[in-house]
Amino acid sequence: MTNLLEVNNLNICFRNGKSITQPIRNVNFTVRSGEILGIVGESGCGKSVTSLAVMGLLPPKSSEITKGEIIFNEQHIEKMSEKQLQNIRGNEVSMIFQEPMTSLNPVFTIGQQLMEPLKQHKSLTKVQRKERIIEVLKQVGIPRAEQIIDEYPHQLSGGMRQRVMISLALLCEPKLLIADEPTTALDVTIQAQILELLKRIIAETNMSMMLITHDLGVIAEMCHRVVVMYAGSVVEEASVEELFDNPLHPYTKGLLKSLPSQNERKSALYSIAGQVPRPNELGQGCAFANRCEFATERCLTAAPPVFSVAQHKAKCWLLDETVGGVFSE
Amino acid sequence: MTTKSEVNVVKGSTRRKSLRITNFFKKLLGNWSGFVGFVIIFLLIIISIFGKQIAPYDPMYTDFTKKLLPPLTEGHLLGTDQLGRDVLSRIIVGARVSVIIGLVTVLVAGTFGTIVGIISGYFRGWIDVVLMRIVDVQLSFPFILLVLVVSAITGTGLRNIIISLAIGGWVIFARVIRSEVLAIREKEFITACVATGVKRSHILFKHILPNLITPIIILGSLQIATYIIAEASISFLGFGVQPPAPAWGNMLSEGKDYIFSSWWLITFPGIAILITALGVNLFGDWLRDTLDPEFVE
Amino acid sequence: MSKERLLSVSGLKKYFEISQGMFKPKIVVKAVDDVSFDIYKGETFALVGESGCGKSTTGRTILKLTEPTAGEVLFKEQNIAKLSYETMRKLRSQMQMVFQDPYASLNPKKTIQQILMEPLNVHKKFEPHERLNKIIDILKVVGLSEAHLHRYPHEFSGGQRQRIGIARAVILNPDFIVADEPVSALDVSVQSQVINLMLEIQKKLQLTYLFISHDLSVIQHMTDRVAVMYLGRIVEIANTEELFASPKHPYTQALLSAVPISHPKEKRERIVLEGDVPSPANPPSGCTFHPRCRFASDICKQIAPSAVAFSDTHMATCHLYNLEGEKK
Amino acid sequence: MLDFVVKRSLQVIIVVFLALTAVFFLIRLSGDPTALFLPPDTSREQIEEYREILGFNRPLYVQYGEFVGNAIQGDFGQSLRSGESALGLVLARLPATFQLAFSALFISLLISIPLGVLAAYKRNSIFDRIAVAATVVGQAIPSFWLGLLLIYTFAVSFSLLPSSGGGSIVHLILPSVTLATYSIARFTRFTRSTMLDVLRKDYIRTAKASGAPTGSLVLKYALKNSLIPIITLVALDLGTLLGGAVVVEMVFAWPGVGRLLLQSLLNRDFPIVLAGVFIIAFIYSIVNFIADILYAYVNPQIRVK
Repeated sequence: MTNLLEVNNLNICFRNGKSITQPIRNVNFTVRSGEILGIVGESGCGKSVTSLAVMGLLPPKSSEITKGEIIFNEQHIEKMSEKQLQNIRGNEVSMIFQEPMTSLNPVFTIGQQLMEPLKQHKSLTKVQRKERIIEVLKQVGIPRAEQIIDEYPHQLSGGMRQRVMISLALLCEPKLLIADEPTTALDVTIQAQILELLKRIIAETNMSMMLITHDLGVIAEMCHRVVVMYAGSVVEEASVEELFDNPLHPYTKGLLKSLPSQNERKSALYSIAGQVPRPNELGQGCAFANRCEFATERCLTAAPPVFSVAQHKAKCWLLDETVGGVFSE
Repeated sequence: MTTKSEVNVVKGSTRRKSLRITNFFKKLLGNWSGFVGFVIIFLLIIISIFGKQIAPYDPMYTDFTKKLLPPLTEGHLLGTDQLGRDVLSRIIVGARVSVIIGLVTVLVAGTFGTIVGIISGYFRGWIDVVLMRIVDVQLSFPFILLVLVVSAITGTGLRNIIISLAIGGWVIFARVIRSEVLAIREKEFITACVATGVKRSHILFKHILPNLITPIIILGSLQIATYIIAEASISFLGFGVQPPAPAWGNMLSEGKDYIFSSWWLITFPGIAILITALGVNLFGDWLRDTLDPEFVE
Repeated sequence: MSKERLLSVSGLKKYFEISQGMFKPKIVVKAVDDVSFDIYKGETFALVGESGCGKSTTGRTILKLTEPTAGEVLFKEQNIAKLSYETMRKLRSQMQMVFQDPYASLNPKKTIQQILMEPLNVHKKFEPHERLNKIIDILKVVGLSEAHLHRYPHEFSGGQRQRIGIARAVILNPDFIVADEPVSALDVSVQSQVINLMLEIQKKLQLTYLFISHDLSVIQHMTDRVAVMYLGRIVEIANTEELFASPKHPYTQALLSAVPISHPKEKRERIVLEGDVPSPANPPSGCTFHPRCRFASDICKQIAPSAVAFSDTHMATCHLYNLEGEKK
Repeated sequence: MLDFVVKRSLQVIIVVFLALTAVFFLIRLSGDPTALFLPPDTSREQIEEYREILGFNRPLYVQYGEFVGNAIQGDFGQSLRSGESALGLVLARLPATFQLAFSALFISLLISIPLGVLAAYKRNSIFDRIAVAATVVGQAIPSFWLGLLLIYTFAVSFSLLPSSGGGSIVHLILPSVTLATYSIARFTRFTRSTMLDVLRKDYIRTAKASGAPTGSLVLKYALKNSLIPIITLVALDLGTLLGGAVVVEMVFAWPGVGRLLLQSLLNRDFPIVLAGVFIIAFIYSIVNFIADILYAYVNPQIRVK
């Protein structure tokens, strides 16, 4: 399988006035063609920032890629000009956002908004564009597609708007679809509809998907492989079965154990003590060390490297001793 | 145990208060325009208090032998007017009028408007409808024109000018404070108070009012400049402070008759108004940006 | 049932009127429409449903944070639905609330000490000189400390704020707490901490919870009985284990099947509901669920179903079982 | 829509009626106008005679009733000085005021919206900083003083433009620029901040993510969204503009309603004052009404409802 997207050693800095924070540190992962890669982590772990970086959508003045590379389809995203990025966005890489209620422009009709990427990237006649739009709207399961294109976003329900967002992303048949918490704002029955739809679309086309979520259930439901992020770095990467059956990093273990479904009813849930450190609280050692029940002296002083056990990677010193993981890089 | 914690309580609150004041100045020093505004206001207040002592000449002293002297002649830094009075001294002494007008009007209009806004927003119902209808009527009439009409009817003099400006100005406070009260009422922490069993009066005085202080301060500081300019305008038009008392507006009014010969008469009092309004606005903007960036007039 | 009844809701309705203009009739939104249930001492009773189903409004109406349009709420066998603000105010020391958004529900201008002191002052609980110690005690119970007394809400993380919200609710030692989505604004790892805290203080203070949530896995973990709501009505009530083991109402079945799996190898038959929840301003005729129901028949479009009991503890409102009953 | 028009028309009538009532009583309570325009040595009997003739000796409610009755028919009485119809005098001055106000509005919109958009687009650049500084100063300049400075510069020093009077385009330049300055500053500032707000919105990110070029993001998307609050502000500010027109008319001796109103105030010629108040309140209400319709037009969330 070839790699559609490679993120190598990515570091991103945010500037706020004089203070500089670094939310993304040494992030590595790949998305293979045709697969769904899940990125999971809690709020502030850097998963959304990473996805924006892949789109070249980081705020230009307050943020900077200080190190590393993002290679999409053999092109370096991080070196591209705004003009080049515009040609890729919505065309080869598309994105769906969390809030369907605010992600569509309230003063333009659905049709006008769906027209934009086609005008931008494809040379089609007006009639062809309209045909294509209706085709895609039907593909994402929108009834009355011919009428919907003349309606405004506020006339649609949340689930419908998210379908419109998906159709917007699919218009130009991208190679990679980035979905940033696509169902978090939706009700559980609507979430089921949307997840079903996304799964079907990925299966039908040769698209790859990067699914960003905080919900391990969504990961289990959708993904082939998973990257776990914590405090701005990747702590674990594995296939989805491997991750749920045999998590290596204590943070992943804790997350899985704290799910109510993994605990006996009415018993105290397993919980990870303490809180995620703020970016300015990060020291030399492992970012998870202050909450880790296995932390040793070494964890506090030195950041662990990546250890590999077959296809399974994790950043934890424990693997050095117990699993006998192979030190890589 | 008890005493120890009580000591802690006292210590804690005073420490926080002094911390807040130092923080305030730290933030102010970090912002160029806010700091400039603050310095202008500070100097203005000093000048308005000690004006008579600072002024090089008696602002009312007329000397026809020295009339219409251009700036920098015979010891008159900014020249003299048609009656030979020192322009600089008149500007310095005239500052007091602007400062008093600005501060007292904001106090009167702000207090009245805030009370109306709170009553309207808190009690709702028919009283809100009646009060807001009055506000609507008044807002259907330009502020400066209203002030002119009222001051033409009530007559001149500092007290009447303040009354006219306050009559024109209270509605803004009423409208803004009402919508703030409505917004705060809907906040979850007010529901939380009801759920705790807090008395209604207590909710109003201990929970809603403290959250109004910030918008009142911001709005008040931004309104002061409006009042100062309005006073200058009505004095210029002859409805405000009457000559020979020095005020920036009527200095310009008198000066405009000499526009062909003596440019300084129409220049310096205007610059004084400009700097004052600028200082107040800069400081007000800074206050808004620091205290509540979401605040809308 | 030998259990003691703490709260009884019957025929509760909350309608909101929306004005459309001078010449048009007002729209009536039936946020809560004829809801009845009992809550027993010491249990955790859950209201579950999707957004707009009226579960939060039910919770707030029970506490009289909004006035009910009709119906009775018996708290310790006293009808509180018609009480004046002042009489109700005094009763509030026995019934408290935990809110979803721990930041919005704490006054940003008050320190933690002031926030926690207020309920004690209002209800004149404990001697004045004891109150501060009581506050420090409760802070320790919820996992905070004396050092936090003089801080403001914005200085805390989401999980800590929710601890403060819980401390405020339990400091008066109430009997009954309405918890409106108390953990849904929190991250996974913090969520479990707060759930544990709630379970722990329930045991310690013998609390009764009305737990409102859309998160089925949390409900399954920590509640005793569940009522499922759809468009302002209760469609099914059962013991939690019973409900998750054998849901009866087609909506409950679809809702449970929509929950994402917890392990990639898990296989689940999914009932995907078509379309969206209709507007509560204009609910469908008959059974309000019929446009989305895979079993809907003609009768469902015309007549609203009545409750069918499957056991002492399990009932659902659906024609499906009425019809079967008739056939049998 | 019909509902809306009826409701708003009723509102206009109520507002204008209440404004007139308030001014009527203020004027009457402030004293008897008779004495003010008769020579100071007029005898008591003569004053009484005049009061009789003008009807000022009757009870206040009778006078008010009569005033309302006449006003409904469009009769605001005669000028106490010239004896001409008060409303007629005001209406005759109206075109001049409209000329001034609308050319000022035109100038300010023409300058401020592109300026605000550009400043927002080039946020934090030197251009932006200068624009923001200029708006801060522009909002602090008293218009009458700016008028004096312009007269001094263009009429006195260079003799390029006439300093006062009306009647031609050339006469219009200085007064309308003076009047426009405050609005330019205010609208520019508002356009800039609204644009910055809109550019931060999720739906702009969506458009960006589908490859929209920056130019169309700003001009096509964000500007249309910004127009809603901008129209609201402009409508609200028309009152300020009309008020400012009064002051500017005095500075430039522009023959408009404002100047007439002020002179009448100084002369205590109250029928004219009342007629002027009526016209200004009426126009202002109508303008707000139009703004609401425009607002509904650009905002589909209101239109479709």
